[in-house]
Amino acid sequence: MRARGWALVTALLVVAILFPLYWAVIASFTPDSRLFASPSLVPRALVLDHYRALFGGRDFWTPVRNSLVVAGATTVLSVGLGGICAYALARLRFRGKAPVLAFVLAVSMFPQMSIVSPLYLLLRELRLLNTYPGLVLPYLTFAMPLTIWLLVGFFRQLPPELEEAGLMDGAGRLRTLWEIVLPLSWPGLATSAILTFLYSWNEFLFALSFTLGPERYTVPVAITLFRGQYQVPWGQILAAAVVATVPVAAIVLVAERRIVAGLTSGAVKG
Amino acid sequence: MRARGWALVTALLVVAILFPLYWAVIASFTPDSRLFASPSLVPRALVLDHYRALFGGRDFWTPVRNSLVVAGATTVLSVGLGGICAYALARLRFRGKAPVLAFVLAVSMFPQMSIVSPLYLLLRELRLLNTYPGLVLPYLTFAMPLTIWLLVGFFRQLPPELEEAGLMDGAGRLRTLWEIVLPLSWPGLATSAILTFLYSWNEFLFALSFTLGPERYTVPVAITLFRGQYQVPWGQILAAAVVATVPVAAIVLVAERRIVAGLTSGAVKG
Amino acid sequence: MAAIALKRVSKVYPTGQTAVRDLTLEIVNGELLVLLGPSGSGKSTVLRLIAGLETPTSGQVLIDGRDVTLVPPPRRDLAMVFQSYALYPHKSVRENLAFGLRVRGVDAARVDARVRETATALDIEALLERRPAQLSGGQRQRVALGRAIVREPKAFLFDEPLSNLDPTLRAGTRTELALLHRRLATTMVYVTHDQEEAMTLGTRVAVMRAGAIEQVAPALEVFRRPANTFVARFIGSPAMNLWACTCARVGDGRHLVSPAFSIDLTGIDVAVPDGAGVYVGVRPHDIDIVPNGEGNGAGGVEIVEPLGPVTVVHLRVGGLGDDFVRVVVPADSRIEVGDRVTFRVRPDRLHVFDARTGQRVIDQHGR
Amino acid sequence: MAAIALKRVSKVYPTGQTAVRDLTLEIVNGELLVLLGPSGSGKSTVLRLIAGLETPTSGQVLIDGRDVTLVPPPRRDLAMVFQSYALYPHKSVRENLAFGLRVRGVDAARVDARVRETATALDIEALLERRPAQLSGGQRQRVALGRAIVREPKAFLFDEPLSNLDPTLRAGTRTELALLHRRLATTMVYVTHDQEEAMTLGTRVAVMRAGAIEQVAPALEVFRRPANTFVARFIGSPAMNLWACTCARVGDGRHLVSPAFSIDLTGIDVAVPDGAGVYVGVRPHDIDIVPNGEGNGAGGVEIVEPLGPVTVVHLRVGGLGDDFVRVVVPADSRIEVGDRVTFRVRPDRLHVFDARTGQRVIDQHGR
Repeated sequence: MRARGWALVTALLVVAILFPLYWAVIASFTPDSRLFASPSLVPRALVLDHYRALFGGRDFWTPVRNSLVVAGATTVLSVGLGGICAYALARLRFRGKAPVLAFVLAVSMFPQMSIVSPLYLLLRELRLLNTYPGLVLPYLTFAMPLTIWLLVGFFRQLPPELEEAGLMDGAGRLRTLWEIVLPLSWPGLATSAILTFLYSWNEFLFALSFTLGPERYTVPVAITLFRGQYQVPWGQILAAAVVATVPVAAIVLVAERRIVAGLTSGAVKG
Repeated sequence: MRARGWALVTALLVVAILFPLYWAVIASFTPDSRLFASPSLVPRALVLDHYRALFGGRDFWTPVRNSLVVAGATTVLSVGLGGICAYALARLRFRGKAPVLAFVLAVSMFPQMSIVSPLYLLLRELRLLNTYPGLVLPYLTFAMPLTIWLLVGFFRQLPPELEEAGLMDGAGRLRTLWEIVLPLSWPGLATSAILTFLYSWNEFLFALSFTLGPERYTVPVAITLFRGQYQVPWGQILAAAVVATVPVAAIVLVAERRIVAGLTSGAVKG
Repeated sequence: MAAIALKRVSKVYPTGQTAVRDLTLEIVNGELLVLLGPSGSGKSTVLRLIAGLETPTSGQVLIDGRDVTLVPPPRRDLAMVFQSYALYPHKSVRENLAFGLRVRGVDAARVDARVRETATALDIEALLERRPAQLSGGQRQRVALGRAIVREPKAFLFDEPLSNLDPTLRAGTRTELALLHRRLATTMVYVTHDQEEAMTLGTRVAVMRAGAIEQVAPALEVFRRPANTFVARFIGSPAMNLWACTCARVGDGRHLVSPAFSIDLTGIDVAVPDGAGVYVGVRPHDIDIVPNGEGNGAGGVEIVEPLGPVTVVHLRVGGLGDDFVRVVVPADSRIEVGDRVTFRVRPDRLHVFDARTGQRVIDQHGR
Repeated sequence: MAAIALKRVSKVYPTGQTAVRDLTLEIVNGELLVLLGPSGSGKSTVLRLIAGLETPTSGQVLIDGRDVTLVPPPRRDLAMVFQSYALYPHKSVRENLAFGLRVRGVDAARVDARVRETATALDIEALLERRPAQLSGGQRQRVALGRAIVREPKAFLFDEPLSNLDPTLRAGTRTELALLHRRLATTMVYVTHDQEEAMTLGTRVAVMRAGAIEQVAPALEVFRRPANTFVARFIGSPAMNLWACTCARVGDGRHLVSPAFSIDLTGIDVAVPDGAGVYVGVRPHDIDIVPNGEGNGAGGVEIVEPLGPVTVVHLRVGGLGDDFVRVVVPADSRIEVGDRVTFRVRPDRLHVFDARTGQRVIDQHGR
């Protein structure tokens, strides 16, 4: 009884959380004419109008490509550099390690809003406005500290004996890192990568501030600018949102199982 | 040598990450006239002009109060409800737990951008536009899944024997939760609370979309709207950013030590 | 003080794993019953069923004749000492001890008196203001014990309480537990996988395997008359020798014959039909090294393990395959690896088990 | 094959904690040296210093006479079996075994042959395609052993390899390790806190305390002639009785006198001046229960611990405070809790230690 009650509550919560998304997907397939009619849970007719408009009428491929480039580069750099840094922090013994970690995490928590302006000035100075690096660098500033913090925790959970076993087996530091540490760190690396990717994929404020024209707009900026002076094309906005959401959500759902399994089950115990 | 090399790299990285913030703080005390003169690391004269303008000329207290209310309510509700839910999920044994958790995390990862529109419609329907609940509810949708996911992982690390010891000592479920589980969960709860607070404190998109007038604007929205038609008051924007940043950053830095200590050192082992 | 009974209790986990199967056990008021078994034998589950931390899939748990199967742990008034100690890390030692009393609404002065009394008895007064993290392993063990004692519960449940201690500390603590049981005369249920601990502490020992009890008896009885080959192998160190034999008529007398040797059963009352397959067990202490010609068999010395007062010799005997014949000899016998020796089994110390069922078949052997 | 030597090695951690202090130790080619000590005695640190996983703060580590103090672990060609086994969880058993060979660039066919050979020797052929998570504790232990053996290293380092096994498995695995050492005749360094393991396995035993070696000697020597009170107490089970006494002239003879009893030293060569304070040690096996009037002392039976073949009796003796006199008696003696018995110390089995330094002072006692 008790367990069932809790399961029910959990199920309800999940449904509640998922409901807006469900609505968005359905609405994106609904003709504009019926969009603001009585809402119904099960749609009566699905049309592809909005999607056609999105890729036919507007050039929605460009923002998608921009987003992919920026988010991809940010992810690779953040996990790559941050991973090395985190491994060093996790394995090195030095005084003041705890404050350094605290500091690093605090940095990733600073309100993004508050450094839009100085970053704008800095990027203008460096002639990086409206370029890919002009977005990737600011994103790294925010994503890398979180990555480092997450991975330090993860690397610490890896039993050092596994690396020591590698060393005793005759493998050098690099080989041990490559053959022992990396395969075992995959859940941690994947989690960091996904979080970073999603952060950069969805980031809005920097993207709006540091891009100057449609040739560099990312998806969230592009969607925002759909709104005309007098008319808001809701159907197209929703369709664009779905296009921006579904692939990422799919990746997460597929990767999730292994991530959750890896991060929570202490699977590392030999 | 090696350790020193790494420490140096870490130090450089931290400095690099912190630099934009440092610049923002300095600039907020610099008169407009010199703001775009040659930048210097050590400021020549500090003035409070921008801060005076902020609280004298504009009513910056209102957005600060709005942000506090919204972020505070979101945090309390998210950690409270999410905590109970996470505790149930961590302790209950039922089939399909892993997928439920995966789903929950995936939800918190959905691009916010993509449900602005349907949420707008929903909130209009519910007459919640331009109200506090109209911001708190959407924030909960995003914050709670992450909170649940974080706390499930945390509660799982708590050795169940501690609760069993409480039960054997004669304490009921509730008393055990209150006297044993909660005090031990403080690092996890604090981390979730801080992350949630920061998310809602800095959130921009929903705040911009679901508030209609200055009486409900939150800090990020208010800062954005400082920009006039022809002139951008950089100094005031930076001052506002500092006001929005410093208190939160201070809390994080103070709380950090205990959080990092709690989350990473396995301090729970009795 | 409490009598505890389990009646046909089974515990099947949702995964389908059966931890305890149809187990019936009566624990007498005031006794110290040891649940002994290898890991995975279900002994801890039995303890947790008694504690109420697990609910049986079927069957009943009774305390003092009252059915408590569905009574939650806080209302069973039992105390448990966990293997990990499970001290509350955020509470001082004093608060750890006091918690169980406070929860029961005992007034502050009385709580204080009881805590002080218990701390004195366990010699942990000096630690009262410390946190568990500041204690050594032995001190934590004492605090865990104190937390159980302070409440004067109906019965104590111990889940391998010594397994996290150094061997040196372990012997001393074992002695203290024995004294504690004598002083309190409270029912205790004690889980361990260490047969020596079980033998020395237990009023009775219940040997478990795969969720069932193989034998319950006083410690020495389990050692002297193991009910089956599992118990025979599990109890006693070094482990009992067990050989597959047949009972055969050789000339006038009856013999237990194996590929490796033959034991004359003349004058020994063995209720085994001729030709029956049996397992014959002999403890290493009950085999002597004898001069050539006087023994039942012979073998080459492969390993010599000095234990101090005695030495264990492992003999490789033809026909036994990889199984050694283990013999305990006095420490001053000059037996070396590579020697060939003759051994003699004391015929009055045989344990005979049915080859098919593994159950004990003869009952001589008096010691 | 390798001789290993530590020369005045110290290890101080950055926290200021001294794990090993000025330790010198020579490990002979082909021997199995056991490092024995309580937790925190630095025995594992010594092993890690040999392995190269720790670098000494001062002193030298030599392998076959070559200074390897600063040589990293991969180039020392030693194999280590970790307490946690530390199997690579993402590799199959086969890959776990093969890794050390692959890393060294051994060609695939040879790797395969060696892996097969090792797996056969350890009886783990059937497990080759499994992952460590799918193995039982005993199987993991074998794989860890296999990973060490397969490479044919110069020497083996064992860090409490049996401590995670059930007692039943432990005895069998101990025997296998002894055979393995005989078969390979390779140098082995073995860390344990279990004195029985140390005694039965070790060619020599080094007893450690607080980062220093208290005694290095063959196992039986450590048992029979412990160098000081620490070793005396640590080796042997049940632990040796140790009493503070004075050496006094009583009538004609010399006596060791304590508040509880007096031992006549007539005919025994004790090089202790009259009036000197000493600790007298007697193993529980070297005390007999005798009829009234024939003993050195008497006491009340407090605890009776049956071990099976023998029984340990704890006597409360006036003047000894909380210390019991432990006596080993045959299992068939009918001694019960509450009895009052007289005991007699075998005077030729005394261990005498200086009361101030704790060092052994007399050297009779032949057995």
